[in-house]
Amino acid sequence: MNLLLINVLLALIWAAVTGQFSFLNIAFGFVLGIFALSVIREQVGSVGYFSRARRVASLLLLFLYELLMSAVRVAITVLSPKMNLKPGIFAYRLKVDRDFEITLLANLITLTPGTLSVDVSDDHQYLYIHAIDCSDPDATRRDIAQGFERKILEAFR
Amino acid sequence: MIDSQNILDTAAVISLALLCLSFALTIFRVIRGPTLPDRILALDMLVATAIGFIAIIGIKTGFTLYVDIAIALGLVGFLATVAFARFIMARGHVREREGHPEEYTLQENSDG
Amino acid sequence: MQSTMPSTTFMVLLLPFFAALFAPVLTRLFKHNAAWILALVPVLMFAHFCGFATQISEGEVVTGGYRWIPAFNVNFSWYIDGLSLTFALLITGIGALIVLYSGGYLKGHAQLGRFFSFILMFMGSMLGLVTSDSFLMFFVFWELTSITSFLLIGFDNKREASRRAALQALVVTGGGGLFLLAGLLLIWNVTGISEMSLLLRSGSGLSDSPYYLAIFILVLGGAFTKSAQFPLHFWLPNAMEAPTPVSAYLHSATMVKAGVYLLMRLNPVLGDTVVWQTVLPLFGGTTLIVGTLLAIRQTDLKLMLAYTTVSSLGLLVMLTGFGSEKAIEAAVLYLVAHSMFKGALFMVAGLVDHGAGTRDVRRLGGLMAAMPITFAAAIASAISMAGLPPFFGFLAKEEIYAALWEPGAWPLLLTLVAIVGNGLMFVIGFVVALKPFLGPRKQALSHAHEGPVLLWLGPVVLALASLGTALFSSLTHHLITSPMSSAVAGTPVEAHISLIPHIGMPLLLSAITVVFGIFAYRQVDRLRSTMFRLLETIGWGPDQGFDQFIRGIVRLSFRVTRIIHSGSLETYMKIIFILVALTILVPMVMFDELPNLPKMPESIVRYDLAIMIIAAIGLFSVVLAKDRLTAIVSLGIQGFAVALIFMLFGAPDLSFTQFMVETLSVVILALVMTRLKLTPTDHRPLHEKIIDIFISVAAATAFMLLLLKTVQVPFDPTLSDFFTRFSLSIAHGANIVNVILVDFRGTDTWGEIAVVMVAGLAILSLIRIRARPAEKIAANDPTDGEG
Amino acid sequence: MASSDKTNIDLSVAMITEAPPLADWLVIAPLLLCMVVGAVLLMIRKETRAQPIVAIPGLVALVIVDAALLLHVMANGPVTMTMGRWLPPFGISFTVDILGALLTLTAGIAALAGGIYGAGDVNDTGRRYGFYPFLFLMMAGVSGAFLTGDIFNLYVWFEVLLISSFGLLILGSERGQIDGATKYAFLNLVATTLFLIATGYLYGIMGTLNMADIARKAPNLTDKAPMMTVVSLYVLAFGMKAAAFPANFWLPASYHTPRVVVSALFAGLLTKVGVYALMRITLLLFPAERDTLAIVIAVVAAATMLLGAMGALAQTDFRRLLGFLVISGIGVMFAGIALASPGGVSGTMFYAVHSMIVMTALYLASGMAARASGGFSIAQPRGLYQSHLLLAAISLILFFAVSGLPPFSGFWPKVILVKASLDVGAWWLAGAILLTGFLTTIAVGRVWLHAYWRPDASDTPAEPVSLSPMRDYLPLILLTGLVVLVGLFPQRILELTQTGSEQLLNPLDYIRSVFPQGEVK
Amino acid sequence: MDSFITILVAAMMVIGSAFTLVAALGLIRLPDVYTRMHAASKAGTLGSGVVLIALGIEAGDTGTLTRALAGVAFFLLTAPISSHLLAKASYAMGYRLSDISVVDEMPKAPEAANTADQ
Amino acid sequence: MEALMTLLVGIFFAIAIYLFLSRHIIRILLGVTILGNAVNLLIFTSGRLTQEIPPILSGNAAAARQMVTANPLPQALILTAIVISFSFFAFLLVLAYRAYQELETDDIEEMRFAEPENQQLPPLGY
Amino acid sequence: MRTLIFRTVAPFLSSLMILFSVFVLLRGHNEPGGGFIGGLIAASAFAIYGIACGVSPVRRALYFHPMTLAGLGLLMSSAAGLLSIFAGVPFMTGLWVDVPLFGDTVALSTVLVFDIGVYFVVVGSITSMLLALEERSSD
Ligand code: NA
Ligand code: NA
Repeated sequence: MNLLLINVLLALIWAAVTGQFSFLNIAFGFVLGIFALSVIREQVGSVGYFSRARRVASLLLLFLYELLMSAVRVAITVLSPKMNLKPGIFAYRLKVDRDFEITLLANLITLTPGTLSVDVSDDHQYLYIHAIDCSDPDATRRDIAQGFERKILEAFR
Repeated sequence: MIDSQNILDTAAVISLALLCLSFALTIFRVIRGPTLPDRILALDMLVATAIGFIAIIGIKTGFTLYVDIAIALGLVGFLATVAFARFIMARGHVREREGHPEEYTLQENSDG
Repeated sequence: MQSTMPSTTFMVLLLPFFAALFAPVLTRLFKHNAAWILALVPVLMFAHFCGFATQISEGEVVTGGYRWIPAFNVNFSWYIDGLSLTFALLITGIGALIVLYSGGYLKGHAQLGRFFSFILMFMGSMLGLVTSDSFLMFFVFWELTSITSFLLIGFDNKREASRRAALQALVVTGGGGLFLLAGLLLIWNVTGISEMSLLLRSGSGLSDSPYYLAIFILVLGGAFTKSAQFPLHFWLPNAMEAPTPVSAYLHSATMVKAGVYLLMRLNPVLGDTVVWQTVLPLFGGTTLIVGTLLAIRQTDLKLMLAYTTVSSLGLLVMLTGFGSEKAIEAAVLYLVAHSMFKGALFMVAGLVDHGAGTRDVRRLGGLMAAMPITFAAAIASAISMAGLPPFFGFLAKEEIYAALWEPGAWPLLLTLVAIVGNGLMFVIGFVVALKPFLGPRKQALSHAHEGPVLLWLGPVVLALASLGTALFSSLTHHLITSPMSSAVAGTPVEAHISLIPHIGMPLLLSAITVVFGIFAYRQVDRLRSTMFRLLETIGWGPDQGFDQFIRGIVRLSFRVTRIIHSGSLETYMKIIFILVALTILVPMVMFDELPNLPKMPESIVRYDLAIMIIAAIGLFSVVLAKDRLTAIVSLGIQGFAVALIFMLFGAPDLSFTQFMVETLSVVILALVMTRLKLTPTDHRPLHEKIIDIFISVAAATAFMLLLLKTVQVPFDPTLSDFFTRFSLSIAHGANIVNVILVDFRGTDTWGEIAVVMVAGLAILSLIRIRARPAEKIAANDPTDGEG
Repeated sequence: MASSDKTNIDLSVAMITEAPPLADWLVIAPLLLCMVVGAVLLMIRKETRAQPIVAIPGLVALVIVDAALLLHVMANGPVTMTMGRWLPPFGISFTVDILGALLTLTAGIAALAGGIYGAGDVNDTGRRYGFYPFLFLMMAGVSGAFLTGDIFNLYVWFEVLLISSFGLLILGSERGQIDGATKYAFLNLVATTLFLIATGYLYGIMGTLNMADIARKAPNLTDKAPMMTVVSLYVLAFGMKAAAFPANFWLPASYHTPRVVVSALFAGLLTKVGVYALMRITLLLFPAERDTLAIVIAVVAAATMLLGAMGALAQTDFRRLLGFLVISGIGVMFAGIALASPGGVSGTMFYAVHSMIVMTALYLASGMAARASGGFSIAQPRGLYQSHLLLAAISLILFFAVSGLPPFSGFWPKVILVKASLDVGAWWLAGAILLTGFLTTIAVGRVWLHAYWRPDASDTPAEPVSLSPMRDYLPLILLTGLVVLVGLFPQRILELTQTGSEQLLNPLDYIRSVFPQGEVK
Repeated sequence: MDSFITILVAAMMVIGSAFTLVAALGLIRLPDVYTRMHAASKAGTLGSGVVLIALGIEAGDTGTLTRALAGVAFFLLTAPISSHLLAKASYAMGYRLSDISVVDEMPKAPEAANTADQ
Repeated sequence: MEALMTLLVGIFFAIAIYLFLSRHIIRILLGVTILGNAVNLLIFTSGRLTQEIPPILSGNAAAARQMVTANPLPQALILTAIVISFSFFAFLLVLAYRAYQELETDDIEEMRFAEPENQQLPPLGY
Repeated sequence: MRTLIFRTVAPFLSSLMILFSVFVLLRGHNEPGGGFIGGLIAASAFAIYGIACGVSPVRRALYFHPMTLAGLGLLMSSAAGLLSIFAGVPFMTGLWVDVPLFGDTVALSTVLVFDIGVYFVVVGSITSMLLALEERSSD
């Protein structure tokens, strides 16, 4: 079932990429999708949360907002004549525990300028985050927990 | 009516100038280092800049087919960075000294 | 190409080679008695050639042949005149005796069959040599005699001396052969003739040709090596390492006379010049004297005989070079006589060795009773050798003196040489024939015994032949001597000499020779020790010279090769790029192909210039990078810059591919680097770097100038116009580059993917195949072992 | 996907309208066969037992196809097929004349011998990691190089054979192999790169890549075109590929390192492709430039043959010695190119055929000798004459053949070349050829003395190894038989090479075969 | 409409390029590889992403635009991965944080402990 | 432009050749890549340069069909050459890696197994 | 490099890249791309998959040894060239067929088959090489 979804998704992506939404092309994209997925069949175990499109969209919006804001922040930092940096790495205790969710969270954190996921602890309990401004790690932790992590839990649980 | 080509050309010239400057700075980082990760990062950045460059050229010349090259470049840029990260990992622990080329300890590491 | 019976002659010429193929089988079946069967081959051939005797004695020649290599104007053709016939009869006649003798001599030898093969092949080669008409066929057989004699001399391959002698013979005669080949080809070039018969008939003015001297030297190079003229004589005595039948056959009766045959054959066209008549007697006479002196020194029967062979060859060359009709007649007579007595004496030496177990003359004596037949044959041959009646040698000697006794200092000198030489040969003949047999029997020789019939048949027959030919000299002259002399002289010559001596100068000279000989015979031991001491004092001879030559040429080659092929890739690369620079710059300058100075572009403030600068920065940082990792990353910079350049100049496909390839290159570099424990970079001394910089800048400048010149030539866009025109309309593709790749020039791509595929496989096998156990490799591998 | 823009267009302005006779497919058949069989062998590479079962019939088929092609060319003159139906010079033409066909056939025979020998010599690992695919792809490269009529396509086939040779060279991964392969690879890479560079210049100057097109346009080039320089560059590139002095370092550094069968194939095939290309470029395409360079080529020829023979004299290792003999032979072939007379060129072609066969056979023989007695060093006496008579006999024939002694295959081309040299008064070149023969005789004579005649004096003589009559001796006998046969009956080959040299020296037939209507615009 | 698109495209071009330049500046000015990563792999990606979308808009056909968007999505997908890998690898192999760093809660490999700054 | 490009090609060649002359295989390998680029640029320049008009006859480029497009043939040739040189580069790289493993050096002066430094003089006897 | 984050994302990235590679392959005749570039992208995809998840999953996913794919590719390309013998035209002549399918037409051609062959060769060879390098001294 999940595979089918992904497959359809791939077919649509194909159509989008080729810019030709004819039936034939989508069908062809579907076949290609089978091919592409068959390559990774082992890794595709349980991925199927497509129904929560709305919450995903909300997550996306948050992400885009954060992305833009932080980009500007970093730009200002870089452009300011005297950079007042307090960088550092702090550990973040994860609430999410599925691989997919951890990955998504880590990536979102990374994509947001100012923070960068360095590693996940071996027991998947902690995410180590490098922040360009580490003057108040707890505040950052709170932001993440209230922001991305909560949204992820909403979207995929 | 605005002369759209004129605007685009001006924007392109400005953009290309900015990008060339970016190129220069990035290359400085590649050459200067000082550490290998710095260089790799700079190379990654170089790829990103090149993508922008290609896109600008695409707009400037009207050949939108360049978009595919840009995509492919993003793809392989990723690949290069992954490979280099793997290389750093595989090469083993490093003891770094300011202003000196890197020295490698003999001990081996496994990645995880 | 008309002839009486070409096909029979052809088959006769090939017969020994076929026989050689079957000899081992026959020998396995019949042991040494196969000799009786195999001897039929030369007997048959002898009979065949006898059939020509009357015809040729009437002044005719027998020719025939087949077209062999018409494209190169080479025929398999034979030309039989008096000269060839005599040789053919000697080769086949003595050959038959030798085959029988071999059967006896090598009885029980494990490789007797092989020996028969070799000797039959040798016989065939020699026969081919003397009957060949076309130059190249002659040369083929000439070289074949060298090859077969190489095998025969080295027959006893386990002994170093044999091997050395074989190589020596091959090197000397083979080397001479190359001179001969050049000479023959030069004659061909000068006259346009490539056949003996035509050459002899043409009366061509070869001796007036500006190339005469070159031809003369080249031909002599062949003849003198083959016929062991001083100072190239040394290989012949060494060839005595071969089994005695070989010595008897090759080194007396036949092969060594190939050189003489050559001189005699070409005498009509090359002779009769001052050079010819000076050089030949000079070398011949020297060889005669040196040969006899060296022979005196020997104690081994075979070696003594071998050195006298050298001197006999010298005598023959001297006579041939002397050039007068009588001299030629004398040479012919002596050649025939020598073949008989020397063949016999060698076989006698073998018999003595066989019967008594040694050939050392100092340890031999008193064998007469034990080996009466051998003794008889020996004494008869020795008498012939000494030039005494009633054997054929006498006739020869008389004729020699008759020929040489002419007014003038030069003939007088040669006469003296002949007397000394003959006298000493007289001595050796009798030493060989008398010393082992007379006197008290040495204790060690108590078991000596006469050999079997296979062994003594040969010498006996030859001795009888020596007697018979002398007794029936007019018949001999009619059938053999006169036709041969005519052939050599190029004009009809009649020989008359017989056993009945004419009182005159020749007889007197003979008498002087005999007296000198007897005197010398009595002093032979003193002579020997004198010679011995003399040679000790000199301490060097061409024989050692040969060793020095081989060692020298090997050492020289070794040094030269080590300099050129130093094994250093760095040096190789340096040389290659210096060559590159020279290859481009020298013709450019020499043929005025330098480019014009380029015009400065109007506006150079462009972003493409920026990209070029980036490329250049990337390049320099590759070189200057302090460690190789930086270099690799810098490599990425120049690669991306190139891709951008391609894009800026309208090559998106190239750009696309370059990006991919450049990245993958860097990826693979990184993947491989993980497996290498790197040592820091290039720490060569400055001067080496400066040299490298110089070379690279020179080569790069060369490429650059040529490129500049190339773009200054007007361009012919036909191909690209065509592709642009038909890409969409016929090949259905809008991307012209891709259409070229898969359609217009798809065959290139076909080959290209073959490269990719093979590279993949080659890399796989490189990584997978391990010559050594894995743990050694693991030490270099710092990363995980999973996968 | 495909464009649907298909307006009606007169095809005849762009394409060949008449169908090629089926026989013309012979032009591409050797190449096609090699590529297909090579690909199949690669796909079944893990079926190590099936490899020779597929490969050897494939090689036999290759020889048959090559022979058919040669007969076709002999009957019809140069044959052309332009790929993709595009008019030449736009499509890639394969143009086969006698030179190409004859060398292809000879190469096929050498490959067949190697293929059979490999069945016994190459172990499972070697088969698994591609001995036969490499062999077939190398043959594809060789055949493609001999058959193509397009200079860039020639470059591609050069690369195919080069990379395949890399694969063969490292099949075993021993120290010496890796070291040899390194030098071989880098130096050859430089050589092919020079070829590519020269071709780039050539395209920039002439705007065409088709050889026939080049041949017909070359005489009309303006004086401004830097053709002398470009042709010199070609001579350097091909001289290097052919292992001519002073650019031949790669050969002695590598030929003795791989498996014997690989050395044998290399000796037979690789350098000859360089010689072929040089002949093609200098004789057919740029005769005027060649005339100017003749003296340089002649000096290179003399130096190569003499130094090669000297190199052979200096060796202790039988196989290294053979490598130098390969070089020496190259020098002899260069002599004919320098002379560029009908005799000289036919002599070179003949010598190339001889050298391909005899050098392959010699390497195989050296391998068998080493297997029979445990090593390649001639400093260790090994008494092969006693223990392996047949092998010794064959070796001796090959020794004489390589020295240019009659009545074996090496004799005739040498005589022809000496005569051709004398014809133009180049006595020194003739002398060099003869002296080379002399030195070679000494070199191989010494091998014979030390490795064959000299008895094994060691206390524990090597266990006599029995050599298989089929897998080991068959290829050797096949090649040696040819050596003898060609030596005894050189007429057919000589006729061929003479016609071939006429075709090279008068390119009209070649050009006509590509452009039957004459000038095409 | 056309002119709006033109201006939009022009603006995006300049903004994107400017972002890239900022990233490059960051690459130069920031003190260690970890902080530089913040600038390079995000501001850089964002910059080129904006320009790429500009190209998609300028092209005026959906195919190109979707491709441009897909491309940007792809960058956004890969950029965090490469940063993560690079950072992790650097840290694990002992490339230390710059001296001005205020906190490091990352567990250290034994060899790294003595060199990495607290 | 061609003159400038020629100069760039010259720099490429100079650097490539300089690297080829090094003692370390890795440096030579870098030279191989650069040489490949040098040759490609050479062929590209040799086929003459045109600015920015790709030889593609569809899409937006169709408008430019009347203009002189860049010469497509050298591009195709270079593509083939790139692919080939990439294959060779990959092979050589792995070869260097194996050489390093087997011979325990990447210094070509120390790689003397095929042609050892102390070569033996061949036997001088018979 | 088998980190959680990378391992989770890599399969999707890889399949996306493979998709893209086919896209590039198929449009190559009309726009930049083609078998070679497509093949390189696909090989990069397998490389990423291999680096992230280990080599054996990739090998299992491919089922055939990559070199076998390469051989198949060469075979396909050769066959595409050889097909023209049946049309009586020289080797490697492009043959085009319009196949009607669901009301649309698809232009199939030997040229396309040839390019797909190129794709397979490149995918096979480069993947084989990358995988062999990635996995250790095993085998
Ligand atoms: Na490259
Ligand atoms: Na391609």
